[in-house]
Amino acid sequence: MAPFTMREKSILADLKVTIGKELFENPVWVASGTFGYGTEAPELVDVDRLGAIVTKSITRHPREGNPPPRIVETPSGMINSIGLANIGVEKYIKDLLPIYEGLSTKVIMNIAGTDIQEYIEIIEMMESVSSVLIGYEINISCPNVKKGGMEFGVDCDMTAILTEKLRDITERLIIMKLSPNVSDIVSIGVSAENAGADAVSAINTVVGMSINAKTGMSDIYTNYGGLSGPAIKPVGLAAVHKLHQKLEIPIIGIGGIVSGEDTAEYMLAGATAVQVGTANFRNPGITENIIDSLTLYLNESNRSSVTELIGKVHTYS
Amino acid sequence: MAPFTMREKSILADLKVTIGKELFENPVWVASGTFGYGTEAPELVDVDRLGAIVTKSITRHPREGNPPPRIVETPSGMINSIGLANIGVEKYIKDLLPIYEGLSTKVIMNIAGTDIQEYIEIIEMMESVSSVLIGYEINISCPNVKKGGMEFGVDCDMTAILTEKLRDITERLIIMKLSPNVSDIVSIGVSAENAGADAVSAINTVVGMSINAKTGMSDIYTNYGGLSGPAIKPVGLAAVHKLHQKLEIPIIGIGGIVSGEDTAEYMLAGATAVQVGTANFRNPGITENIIDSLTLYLNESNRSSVTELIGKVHTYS
Amino acid sequence: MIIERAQIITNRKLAKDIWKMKFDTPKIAKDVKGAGQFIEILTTDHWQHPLRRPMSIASFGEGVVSIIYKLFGESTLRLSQKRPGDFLELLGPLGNTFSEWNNDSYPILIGGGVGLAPILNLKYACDHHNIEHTMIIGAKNAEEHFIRNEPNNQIFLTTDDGSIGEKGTVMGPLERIALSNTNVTIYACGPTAMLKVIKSFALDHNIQAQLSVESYMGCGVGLCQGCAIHRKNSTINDRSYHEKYSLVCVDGPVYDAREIYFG
Amino acid sequence: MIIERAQIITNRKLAKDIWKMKFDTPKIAKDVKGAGQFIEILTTDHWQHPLRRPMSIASFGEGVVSIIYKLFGESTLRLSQKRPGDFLELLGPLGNTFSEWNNDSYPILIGGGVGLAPILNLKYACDHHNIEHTMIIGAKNAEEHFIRNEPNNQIFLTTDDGSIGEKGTVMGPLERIALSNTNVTIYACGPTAMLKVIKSFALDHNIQAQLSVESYMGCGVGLCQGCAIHRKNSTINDRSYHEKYSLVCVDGPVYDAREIYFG
Ligand SMILES: Cc1cc2nc3c(=O)[nH]c(=O)nc-3n(C[C@H](O)[C@H](O)[C@H](O)COP(=O)(O)OP(=O)(O)OC[C@H]3O[C@@H](n4cnc5c(N)ncnc54)[C@H](O)[C@@H]3O)c2cc1C
Ligand SMILES: Cc1cc2nc3c(=O)[nH]c(=O)nc-3n(C[C@H](O)[C@H](O)[C@H](O)COP(=O)(O)OP(=O)(O)OC[C@H]3O[C@@H](n4cnc5c(N)ncnc54)[C@H](O)[C@@H]3O)c2cc1C
Ligand SMILES: Cc1cc2nc3c(=O)[nH]c(=O)nc-3n(C[C@H](O)[C@H](O)[C@H](O)COP(=O)(O)O)c2cc1C
Ligand SMILES: Cc1cc2nc3c(=O)[nH]c(=O)nc-3n(C[C@H](O)[C@H](O)[C@H](O)COP(=O)(O)O)c2cc1C
Ligand code: FES
Ligand code: FES
Repeated sequence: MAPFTMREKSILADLKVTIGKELFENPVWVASGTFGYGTEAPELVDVDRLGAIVTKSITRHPREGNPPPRIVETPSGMINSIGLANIGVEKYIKDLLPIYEGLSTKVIMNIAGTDIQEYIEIIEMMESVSSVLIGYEINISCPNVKKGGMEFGVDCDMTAILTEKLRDITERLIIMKLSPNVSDIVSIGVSAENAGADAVSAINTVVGMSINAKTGMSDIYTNYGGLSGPAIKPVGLAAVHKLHQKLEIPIIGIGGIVSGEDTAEYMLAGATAVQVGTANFRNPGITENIIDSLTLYLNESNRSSVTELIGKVHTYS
Repeated sequence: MAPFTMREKSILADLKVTIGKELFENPVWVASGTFGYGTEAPELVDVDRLGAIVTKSITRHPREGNPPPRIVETPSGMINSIGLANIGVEKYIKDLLPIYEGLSTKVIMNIAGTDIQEYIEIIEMMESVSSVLIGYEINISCPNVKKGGMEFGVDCDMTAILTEKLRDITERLIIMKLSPNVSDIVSIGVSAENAGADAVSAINTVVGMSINAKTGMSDIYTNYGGLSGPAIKPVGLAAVHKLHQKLEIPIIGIGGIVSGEDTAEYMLAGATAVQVGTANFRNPGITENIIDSLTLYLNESNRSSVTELIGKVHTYS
Repeated sequence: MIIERAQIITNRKLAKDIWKMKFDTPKIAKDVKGAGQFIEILTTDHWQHPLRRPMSIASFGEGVVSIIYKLFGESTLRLSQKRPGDFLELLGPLGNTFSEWNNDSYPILIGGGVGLAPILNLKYACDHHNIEHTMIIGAKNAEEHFIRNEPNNQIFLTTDDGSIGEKGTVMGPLERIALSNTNVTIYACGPTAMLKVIKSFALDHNIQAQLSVESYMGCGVGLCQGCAIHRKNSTINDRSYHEKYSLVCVDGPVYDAREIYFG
Repeated sequence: MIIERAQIITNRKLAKDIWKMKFDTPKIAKDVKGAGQFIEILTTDHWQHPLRRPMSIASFGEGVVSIIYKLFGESTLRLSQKRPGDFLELLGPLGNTFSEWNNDSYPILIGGGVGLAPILNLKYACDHHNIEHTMIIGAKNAEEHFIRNEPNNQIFLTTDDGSIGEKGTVMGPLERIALSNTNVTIYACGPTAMLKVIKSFALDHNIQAQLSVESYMGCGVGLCQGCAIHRKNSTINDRSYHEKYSLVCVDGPVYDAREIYFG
């Protein structure tokens, strides 16, 4: 877990990126739900090297989540249907905020609700206590819960209303997390931007199913779950590139990122930062490798700042 | 390319499936655009063993297709943006129909248009000549052409109108090919069913993008292309299972099928037949292996007919 | 827990589809706390299979750890193709251990299929501490057994077809021995169906039982919440954060029989 | 064309990142029509990389075919890790050939980078038929060359840095030799940038030139329409079915310089 040592720090490319009023040490974050509450694997990863931690989706009340089986591997990916298992906002405030005070990395709280009121309530509770949180990522796109979640994610008007209401009650970053399971992700991103979001993140998981031919069983209790991992990288890249053509606010790229090169590809497509999800399960410290290889990539391609990548893909047409 | 020889034919499971008024020798077909016009690789595959051939999308007039680069490999998949390169309906009638007369396998013509009128015109032209074609697969879901295609695929009303008009002018099978790039694939399937389609096929490719970090270039001329291959198998399975919950007409499963087990999974999810796409590029004769291994699977699981699989996945909930 | 690049010392077939692999992995070996723990193996360097594969530690010693694995699918097949000298990346040791026996209790160790890996590990501990015990190993037939049937040494094999040892399941010897001894503790690992019957038996006769269970794992370290199983009679656990479900990778894989709910 | 499981006879490094592999592949070898054709190699049995990799035939003989390949990405790396005795599934032979020279023409063979594979194949044919010719091979530096610079035998090497042979590109020797001979025909394979310059040169001086081009391939047999390149001055082709684009796998990879449009 030693920091990058191949060259002198001074000549290394600058990894800092800005979103809203926040400056991040680097653009490599961990994705919600794939890094727990950030406290699970201290032996395996130095969280202070991360650009940011996005914590697991928190709901107003604790949720047990879906019955097992909850996950299964698929070609170059996996399906999950955790069902937003989480400790609820009270316990988050009580147990976790104090821990986050001790980190030097930035912490973003991911929030899920079943209706607009619930999102508002959670943020009001969070705003009423002091904390080092720098912002909220609003999960309007989880495919694994029946009530709530998806309904916003597929509807522009609801997205606009929700964003607007949350904007009214916090000055912290608001990042709307978009679903790929829609006919037109861009118009939803535009709605979020117009309603005052500081950024959008894309993508959440793609709806998928897995069946075991040997047993004839569905591999997941809820049948449908969310597909993630390298398999969906092309889907995430397309979403980010499309959003970048229309949006002014920063985009945070997510989907299948496992390397510094993947990060560069997302940034070339238009992302200002990225989140690493499934890859953490293979190696909870993989984000440190990604930061190192991104640095190397920038130096080898003679770029002095990672921001030089943003949206700079060369296209034929 | 020898037919299945592991046991006596007589004790082998029955592979026949019915769609509309057509009986197919087996449920393993080749997908449109991934097997050319069916005449390209006679040394490598015995097309007469296939359940059916779905030919490359044909448009009213010949199309040159999109400029290169048109394809690129992605994790467990590939992206294509061929842009419906094809010889046009006149040449299809003149050059290909005579060849199809000589095949004993069934041939389905895939059709793409830029507006409703064009679809109608093509089918009228086809109906005015005699041919062995048993049906039409209507591509309303190609992500790689600017005009037409996608507009229908994301809209229930347009799907209904198109299906209805085509139903009026042909008694051959009408199979509406659905796009996964929509918020709600089921309601589009329902529209097709209500308007008289004999079957739906799902899925066409998933919108994706690929970037080469080394060169900073987009890998595809049109930037966005269609993701196919094992990576999207979970997406196709989810679509088929969802459609099966609501539709009475048969569903033809497509997406990432490379084996007899994959075929069984799609049929368990609710498919009556399947189409093999990307896997043909790796081995143009792979469908023969798939038929053999499906037969073996049925025998080992003591099923006497492949139809026993349809929709029979066991679920937890 | 740590990620270590471990060199394969030996990799050989023990019985039909059952293999044993021994690793030179000093850091992980030093960390092992006891029988029941497992490691997560990265079986490939490409991403076709993104997830590691969990395998119980079958024995450990000075700088070495071994596993016993069954050929199941692609990843275990790939393991069997590795040669001594090759390297694999391991994450471990993970999970809890069978808890120590009281000096006055009589351990009955039960393994079904490859569930015998952690059970063998526990047997070594018993032998090492000179604790009298019985071991019962079940399998379909003789081909799948690689341990000798030594009833005189309290090692009982069973097979479904009677081709070696006793015909039937592990329940035959278990009932006989458990009911003819006092203060028995059962330690078992194997297929869910087997654990379920053992659980009923233990509860019916008020016998202590510790069961090691399996679950599909995403990360092995508590990050994904994928390995949840139903659990009852437990209090909210600090690591799983839940009452109804328990994360096998951090709270398990060993549970008291009374806590597990097999549905 | 056929799919054949071929055994690797040799696999060795020739120069920096450049390897040669020789296959025992009787059926494909028997089918080869001449220099220019290629095979499609399945480099892995899993589906992380669904597509085969196209490689020019660098030589062929009684029952054998060889390729010369450059380490580029994962698949070519994996090729380099194969050992003699291992098997690979090949599809081939595919594509067209350089067309036969007139007896009175003087062939100049030009290879850039691994583009030298089909060019070497052509050289063997020239040698075999006792046809006088010149071969020019370009590379970045000496490390990438594995052929001897023998100007006396009409084998000219060039390097960007002058570390072996002539400093500069293949254009130096080409211009000199082409312009001092009559009735020259150029046969070239290499990076697009090189082919582009050769094309201009050939057209300017009214010299016949046959260029072997590369394209990203999906299937290698005309099924996917993925390998299209721009083409001009051609008539509708029966296999490509198009005027503006040509499918490299079936119409190519060898084209008359006048037909290719490099954009
Ligand atoms: C704590 C624990 C300890 C285990 N110890 C052993 C052991 O000592 N010896 C042994 O042979 N097996 C053990 N297993 C099971 C072993 O992990 C699976 O057999 C192995 O992952 C199969 O991988 P595969 O790719 O060969 O099979 P696949 O074809 O991928 O899958 C076959 C089956 O293996 C299981 N499996 C696949 N991936 C996982 C995963 N990530 N997590 C859990 N299960 C999975 C599933 O039931 C699946 O249906 C253990 C599992 C757990 C959870
Ligand atoms: C007709 C033809 C003949 C060729 N002959 C040779 C040869 O003799 N020796 C040699 O070293 N190389 C040859 N190539 C190029 C060779 O196919 C690529 O270098 C190889 O596919 C790289 O694979 P990779 O997985 O190692 O690299 P990757 O990391 O997958 O890709 C690196 C680059 O290789 C190319 N590539 C990848 N996949 C394909 C594909 N399916 N089709 C075409 N290009 C691809 C692309 O340009 C890509 O950007 C030939 C290509 C063609 C079309
Ligand atoms: C096991 C698992 C749990 C997840 N939980 C959440 C969650 O609670 N909230 C959320 O917004 N996204 C959640 N996600 C989605 C990820 O944050 C991310 O958007 C997705 O996995 C795509 O990235 P990847 O391909 O790198 O994994 C989860 C993903 C996985 C795999
Ligand atoms: C190169 C290529 C060309 C395709 N062309 C067509 C087409 O012309 N018409 C069509 O309806 N679908 C077309 N498709 C989509 C396939 O028919 C199929 O729906 C898709 O590839 C998913 O199946 P797969 O994962 O097995 O490839 C094409 C797919 C590929 C890869
Ligand atoms: S395996 Fe990920 S939490 Fe247990
Ligand atoms: S590579 Fe598929 S048509 Fe040429």
